[in-house]
Amino acid sequence: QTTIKIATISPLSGGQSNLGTQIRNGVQLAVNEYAAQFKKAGFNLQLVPYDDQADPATGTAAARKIAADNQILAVVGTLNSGVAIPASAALAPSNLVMISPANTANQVTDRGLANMNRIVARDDSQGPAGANFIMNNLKAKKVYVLNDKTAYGEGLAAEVEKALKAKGVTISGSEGTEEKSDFSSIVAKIKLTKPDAIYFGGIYNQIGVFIKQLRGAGIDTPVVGGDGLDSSELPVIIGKAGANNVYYTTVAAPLEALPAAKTFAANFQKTFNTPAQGFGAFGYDAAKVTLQGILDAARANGGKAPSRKQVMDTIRKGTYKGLLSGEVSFNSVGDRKAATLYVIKIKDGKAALETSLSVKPPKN
Amino acid sequence: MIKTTVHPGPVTPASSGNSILEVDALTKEFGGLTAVNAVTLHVPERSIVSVIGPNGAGKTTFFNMITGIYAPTRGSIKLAGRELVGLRPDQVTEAGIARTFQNIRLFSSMTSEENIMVGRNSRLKSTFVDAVLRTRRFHESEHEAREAARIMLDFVGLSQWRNEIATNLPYGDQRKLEIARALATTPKLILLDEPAAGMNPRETEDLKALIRRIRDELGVTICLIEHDMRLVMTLSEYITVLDYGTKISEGLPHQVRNDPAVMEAYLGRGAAAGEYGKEEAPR
Amino acid sequence: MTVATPAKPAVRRPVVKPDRTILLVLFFVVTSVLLIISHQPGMMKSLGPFGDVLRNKVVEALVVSLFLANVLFAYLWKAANWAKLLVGIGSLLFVLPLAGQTDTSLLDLSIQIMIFAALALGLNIVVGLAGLLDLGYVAFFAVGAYTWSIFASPRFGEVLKYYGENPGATGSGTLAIGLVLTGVTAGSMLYIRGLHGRMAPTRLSSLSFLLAGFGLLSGIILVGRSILVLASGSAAAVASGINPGFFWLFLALSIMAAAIVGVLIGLPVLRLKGDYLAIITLGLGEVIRVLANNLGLYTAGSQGITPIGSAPVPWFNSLAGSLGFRPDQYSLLFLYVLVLIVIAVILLVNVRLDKSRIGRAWVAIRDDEIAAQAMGVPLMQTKLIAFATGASFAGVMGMIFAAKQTFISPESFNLLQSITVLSMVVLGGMGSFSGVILGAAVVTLLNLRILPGLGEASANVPWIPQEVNPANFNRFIFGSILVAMMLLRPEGLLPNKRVARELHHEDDQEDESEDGNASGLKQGGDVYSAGLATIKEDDRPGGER
Amino acid sequence: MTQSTVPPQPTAPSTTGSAMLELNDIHSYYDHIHALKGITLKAYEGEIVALIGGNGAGKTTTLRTVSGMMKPRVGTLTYLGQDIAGKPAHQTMQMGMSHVPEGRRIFPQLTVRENLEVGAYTITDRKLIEERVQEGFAYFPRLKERENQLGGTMSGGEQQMLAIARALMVNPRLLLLDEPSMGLSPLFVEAIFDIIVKLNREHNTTVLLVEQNANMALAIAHRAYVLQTGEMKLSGKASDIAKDETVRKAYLGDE
Amino acid sequence: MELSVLLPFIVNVIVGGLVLGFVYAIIALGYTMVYGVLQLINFAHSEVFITGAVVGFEIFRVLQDSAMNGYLKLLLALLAAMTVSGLLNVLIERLAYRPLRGAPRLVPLITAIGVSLILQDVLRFLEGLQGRFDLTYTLPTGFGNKFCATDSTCAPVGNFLRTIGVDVQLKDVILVVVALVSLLVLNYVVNRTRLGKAIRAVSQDRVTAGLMGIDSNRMISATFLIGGSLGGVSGVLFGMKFGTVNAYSGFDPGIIAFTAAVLGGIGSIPGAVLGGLLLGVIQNLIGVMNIFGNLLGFANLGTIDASYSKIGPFIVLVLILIFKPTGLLGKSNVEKV
Ligand SMILES: Nc1ncnc2c1ncn2[C@@H]1O[C@H](COP(=O)(O)OP(=O)(O)OP(=O)(O)O)[C@@H](O)[C@H]1O
Ligand SMILES: Nc1ncnc2c1ncn2[C@@H]1O[C@H](COP(=O)(O)OP(=O)(O)OP(=O)(O)O)[C@@H](O)[C@H]1O
Ligand SMILES: CC(C)C[C@H](N)C(=O)O
Ligand SMILES: [Mg+2]
Ligand SMILES: [Mg+2]
Repeated sequence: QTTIKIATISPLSGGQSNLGTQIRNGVQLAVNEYAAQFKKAGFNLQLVPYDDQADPATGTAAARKIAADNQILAVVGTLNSGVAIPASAALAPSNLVMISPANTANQVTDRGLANMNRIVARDDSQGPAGANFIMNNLKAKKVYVLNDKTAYGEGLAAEVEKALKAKGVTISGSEGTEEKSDFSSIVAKIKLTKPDAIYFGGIYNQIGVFIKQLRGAGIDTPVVGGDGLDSSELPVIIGKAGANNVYYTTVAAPLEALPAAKTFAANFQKTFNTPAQGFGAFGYDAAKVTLQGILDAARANGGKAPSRKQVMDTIRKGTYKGLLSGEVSFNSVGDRKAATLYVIKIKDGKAALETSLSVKPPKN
Repeated sequence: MIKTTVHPGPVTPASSGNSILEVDALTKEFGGLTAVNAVTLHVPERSIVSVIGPNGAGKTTFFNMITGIYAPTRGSIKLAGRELVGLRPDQVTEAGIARTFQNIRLFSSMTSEENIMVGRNSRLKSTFVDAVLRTRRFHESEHEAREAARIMLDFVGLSQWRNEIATNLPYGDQRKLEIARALATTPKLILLDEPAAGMNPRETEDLKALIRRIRDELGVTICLIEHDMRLVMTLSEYITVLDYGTKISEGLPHQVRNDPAVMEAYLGRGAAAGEYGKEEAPR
Repeated sequence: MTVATPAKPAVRRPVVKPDRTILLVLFFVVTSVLLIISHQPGMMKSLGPFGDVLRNKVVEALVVSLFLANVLFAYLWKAANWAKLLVGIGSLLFVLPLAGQTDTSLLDLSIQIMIFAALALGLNIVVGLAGLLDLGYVAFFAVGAYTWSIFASPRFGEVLKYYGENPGATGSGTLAIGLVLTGVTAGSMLYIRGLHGRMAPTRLSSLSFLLAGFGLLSGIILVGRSILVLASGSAAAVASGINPGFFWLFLALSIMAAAIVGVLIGLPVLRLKGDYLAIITLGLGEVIRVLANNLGLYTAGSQGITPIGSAPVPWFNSLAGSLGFRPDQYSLLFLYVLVLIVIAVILLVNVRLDKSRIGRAWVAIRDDEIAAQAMGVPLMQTKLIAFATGASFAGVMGMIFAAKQTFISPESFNLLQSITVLSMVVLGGMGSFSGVILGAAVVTLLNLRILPGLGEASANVPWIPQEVNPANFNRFIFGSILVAMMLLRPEGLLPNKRVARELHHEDDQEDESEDGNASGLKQGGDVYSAGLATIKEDDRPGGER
Repeated sequence: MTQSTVPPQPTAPSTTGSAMLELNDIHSYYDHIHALKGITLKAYEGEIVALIGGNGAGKTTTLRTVSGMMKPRVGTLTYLGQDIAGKPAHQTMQMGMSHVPEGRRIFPQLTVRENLEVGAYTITDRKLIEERVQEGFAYFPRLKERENQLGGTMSGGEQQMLAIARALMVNPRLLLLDEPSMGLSPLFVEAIFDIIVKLNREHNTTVLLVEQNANMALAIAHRAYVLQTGEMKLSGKASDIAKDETVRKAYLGDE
Repeated sequence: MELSVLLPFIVNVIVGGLVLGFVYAIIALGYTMVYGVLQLINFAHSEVFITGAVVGFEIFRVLQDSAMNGYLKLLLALLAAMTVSGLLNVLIERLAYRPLRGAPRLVPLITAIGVSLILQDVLRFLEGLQGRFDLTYTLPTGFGNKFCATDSTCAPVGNFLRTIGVDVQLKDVILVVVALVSLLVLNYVVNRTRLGKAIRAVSQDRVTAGLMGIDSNRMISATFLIGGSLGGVSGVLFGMKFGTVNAYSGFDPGIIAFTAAVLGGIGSIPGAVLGGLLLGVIQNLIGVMNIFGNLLGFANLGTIDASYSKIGPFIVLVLILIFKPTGLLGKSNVEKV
């Protein structure tokens, strides 16, 4: 029996370990599911998780280590675009494919690396989608745009701002903040400028606190965000009373809405004793794409373990069905050909699907 | 050896008329307290002068101003005609004044030798680049510093402590080491703050000889603070007495010793005999 | 009864080290073989169960660590010089690159270790020798990294484009004005400085010095701006960065840039003592990171700069090629060799400075600033030299780091990095060069090999639940190791003799840990100066008014 | 030539029976420095015992060992019948000792008054503390003048006064004085010796006195020990020691 | 924008900064206390105070449905948090710092960082065990997001606040009151009591303190107990104000708080408070700088936005320390030369 490994790179310790662990766990679940199938094909399937601590340098070092382990045929990761960019570059020379369950920044695939793919939408579709929602559904004329000063949050917010400006919407404020606890000065500014809507590019654990304080200050302005808000913790942080009028764009439908996701969520809960969240599902999907791709490549290779390049090429060419987030196939640079963006609305602490729209990457 | 390597010039006994240090109307105020009040002092070249006075009279503060550690409130300090007020302590040292401290301040992680080498630092010619490139100048400098340390250790009689950590030395020897370190800067004038504190009469005698040699052999002018009257009276050529920051008397030892104001404020009655036992009952 | 003579210190008998030449060579051979085998999948397969053991990630991490220990032992053990040389050069120049041929991550790891070693050596000057606690050291690393990255990436083209589109009122006239301003102010600053050397500074002269400084700054800004505007025409030509041949020039420039930033940061803050300095450097480190995050035009902000070029060295590449390296490994191999040379130079500079007038001055101000000053050591200048020297090491390594990563973003330069470097210094042994290098190696190995290795090895062990998988507890494990090492060897792994001398933990001197108060007997514990200014502000040394 | 400030006590304290403080073959080390090489010493209740010796003889080390600042490596150390070897200073101090350390060791950031109050840490009676503070002020009027000045800004001699006054706050049974006259002007040197004698007479305080000013120390002491490079060279009645030729030569500066 | 809008805005920004400042101040005191006696920047303090927040949270959660008076719940939470954080701090000192007495000062500093990392993961693990990551405060019934200006619970203050146009929440008022009380108590203990004097003596010279009969180890433990308890209080207040804490959320405010302590003059209690307040206000003012920049037409100011508020405190620190090298209220070391 030949051992085949896949690796994950995600933050397992540090402030974003919650999401990073979700990814790892989602992948683990898929690996568990596929183990039997691999066994039948004569392979012993294993997962090796790596911790990148959300730090580019650590992530790159992990990537180089992974590249050195010839049994690893594919990588699922990362959480942060800022890590994905250098990490995928480090993997590229050894033709090691990387499938991202979370990275939305344009640059991730814009560099045209043969090994970098993602199953999530890009920020240049997520951004305009958010912007359109703000204009069309929320009918906002004046928007306050915030970001978290990370590669992801700032990039996304910039896309939103660009789209809004193009449509003549007033930007009453645009700024970034790394603050995690105290948003009083921003809240005061919002109170002063009275926007019709607020867009915040960032991650739920920061934005949640912000919304909590915003609502606490008696401001009910709608808050819109991107996939970073896709976490069941968000309404908990905001608190029942304030968890209203919050929207976000994301690429996975709410888990409750999908029958497939139901079993996934139950399995997840059973295996890891924590509820599954968006990125758990993304990780799971990405892993399924990966594993399916490896199996396909192995089949094409006459049942023998495929080379990394074969896996890389197979995955880029393949089409994968039956995933939680629908069908996956990649364009020439590794963007998901047709992704669905969902707009979720949080009302009374409950997330519910508001609208959905199909988006395409700029290249095909 | 000493004269040629470390200290330039031949040495003649003291008593030349020119003042090397001229302090004029020097004043230091701490908040409401005037620690030193318009003190004027001229120190002749190659002389040994003393500043004495009761505890808290302002002697150490006076030294601290001369060496640039405290900025004077008013007044002027001239070394060989050059104004020192406003210079940093290291510039004062470079100008030619070295000192020891009332509370010994040796470099605690260095050996005796290294302590002295630091004293020599400001006279060395080698630069950062020399050190990195190990130029000839660097080697010369290092040699000079080491040689200075050796000579100074010999001079004060501490050769056997060369490689011992300075702060492990006995108290009295630490004082001597401080003197050696100060001498390594090739000063024109050295200020000694209570050099005999912590020494027994026998050791004080040795110290006295050492101080004389510093002046005679090295040609360094000496200004010292001391409470040991035996030392002061036999060693000094000139004495200034401070009390409450003000100069209350000055002159030759026997003049000062017999000045009633000094006796009253400082010496006590029995001091006139040069000894400090006393007959009168405790107050 | 005789006249008392001072007690002679008891002579410590020198420990006679056994000659370990044979052991060293043996160790070298064994670890080299292990290293090469464990990175040769083909060979491992043929080894059967032994191969499986080697494949275990923890074992692998240990093999790498043991192999690197070669260098350490070659340094520490008493052995014939040929053996030391053989082991040192052999492992760094032959075995490691050889193993790196099949496992590029080894090269990456070694480069990372040496980068951190250089950082630790630089910080060691500042903290270990001069006793200035700097918690924002990574700022200089960032400066070096950005100095190269901005020019060697598409950023430079973007900047030129921006200035081409927004020239403002800038033109060749501005350049002329700027040049004149720069010249005049620089001249007058030099003049005033010379004056201050001869006479005490007055309020007026200090003020005009400051004024000239501002003039100089604006002059430089004007010149810079007009050059950018005038050069904006060639934006397209540098769309993917300047000619990589400038790499060598920038090696010097990054050193200078970091040193200048070091001086600029140092000037206002070096008058502060101890922890005032610590927190303020921490803050300024953050300031630099936040600036990098906000000055999007130059640094691309949080998006980061990529791709960053590296030096073109055709001859090296063909050499590497003929040695069997793959083209994608050339650049890393080149950087490996470069970093090896740079660290050798840095180490040399360190050792030479330490045993010089400047090194003594650093230790003197660490021990007692007032006494040092009274012995003629100029405080500010000495501290600034320490700061600038330390900074320049970080600067050059920052540049190499950027070239290696091909991507940098402000996230890589956060506070945690500064703290990590500091922990390397302390862990290895403050003030000891071999110590801090070892500290850097240990911490880097821990973070990049051993902890991930633990995570990997345990990931597929069924009885270890995911929640307590070591991969999730990197901080816990790292923290525990830090604490344990500090408790077991407070003087560091390879202590500096001076520090060790101060750390006399003898039972006779009442051990504080038990019951007493006495460790302050000799107040030598302080390795950086106390947190409080020594003199009342109104009594500041005359010259600093 | 050695004129004592005060005539010797009419009745010297008894030196038979059990001593208040007893050091037996004490060895103390600083790291590798063997500072005390078997010191044996006794002090009886009500005695003034002088300890003299050259630089680095081990006088300070002896006092530190007694007060518990250091642990002896070898030897026995009893105080009031209790073995106190290795007891930390804060415990021995609570047994009625008081130590004026070498180098004064004033708390620089506490005011003069606070320094005195901390000296009375083992006393809880506020009134008594105040009484003692006033007593200290009476000994050293300069301290009263500077009641609210920070200890660290006092002049060397002023700090020495403060250190002595601080040690007297608890009215100790055993007073360890390490060069109390160091840095004091002649007038105050006299005053200090007066105080020592007064304490000894009026409160029956036992005093272990280390002094470089050996003439005066021997004049007020009952007995004396001479230390040399960590060893006890001589002991006996203070007046006899003061007459000893070698002692005079070695420590008293006679030629 | 007219003045009638701008004035309350600016007042509110400042008041918000002051409230924030009180949080910083009380965290800062935990650092200052320990710094004072050991000259150690206790990096683990940030986790100690987060532990306090977690304990407070658990108390609130347990009492969620009880009919107990809200203030009583708060009091219980404070007491529990003080106890746990205080003891944790003492334990840390005992195990990690005490064996290092007399080592170079950076050694315990690194140890403190190690302890900080350990505690972060432990806290995260404990949170993870409950299947959650971010702890969210449920405020005791009675004072959720009530505004003083509109709510009757704080009528007397409310009237006053309304007239000056300030819009604080009841919990802010509670926060300030609790913080002030702790500060006053601490100030009394340190400056007026025998314990306080002994602690200060130990902080200046442990050996000599021993000669005064002071057991320095006990005093150091006492200091860690006090510092830890303050950490507990600040944790509860922090959680109450911001609503969310997780294992890592102590780090950033911890650094700012220590900066506040330095700014005020390390070791000085009123200094820490002053520093905290100043930094709170400055942080908030820098956060709204762009509003003024835009209003007044200074394009450059307009780019100074919330992303700079993190470094505002440091820049202020540099500026102030240049002119006052020992902090605003710091005593200079008065070592006599
Ligand atoms: N920084 C300061 N702040 C306030 N007062 C001070 C300061 N420095 C010194 N003093 C006071 O100034 C006076 C002079 O002190 P100085 O140290 O000069 O005395 P001195 O003559 O050297 O005394 P001694 O012989 O005791 O050493 C003293 O009363 C002292 O308390
Ligand atoms: N803190 C210390 N560390 C190391 N060695 C010390 C220390 N203090 C004293 N010594 C050494 O111990 C020996 C005894 O010193 P001690 O201070 O007891 O002598 P002393 O009789 O008090 O001398 P002095 O008259 O100079 O005060 C000396 O050799 C000295 O070098
Ligand atoms: C956690 C996420 C929101 C990640 C984000 N999409 C990124 O690319 O970095
Ligand atoms: Mg004095
Ligand atoms: Mg002594």
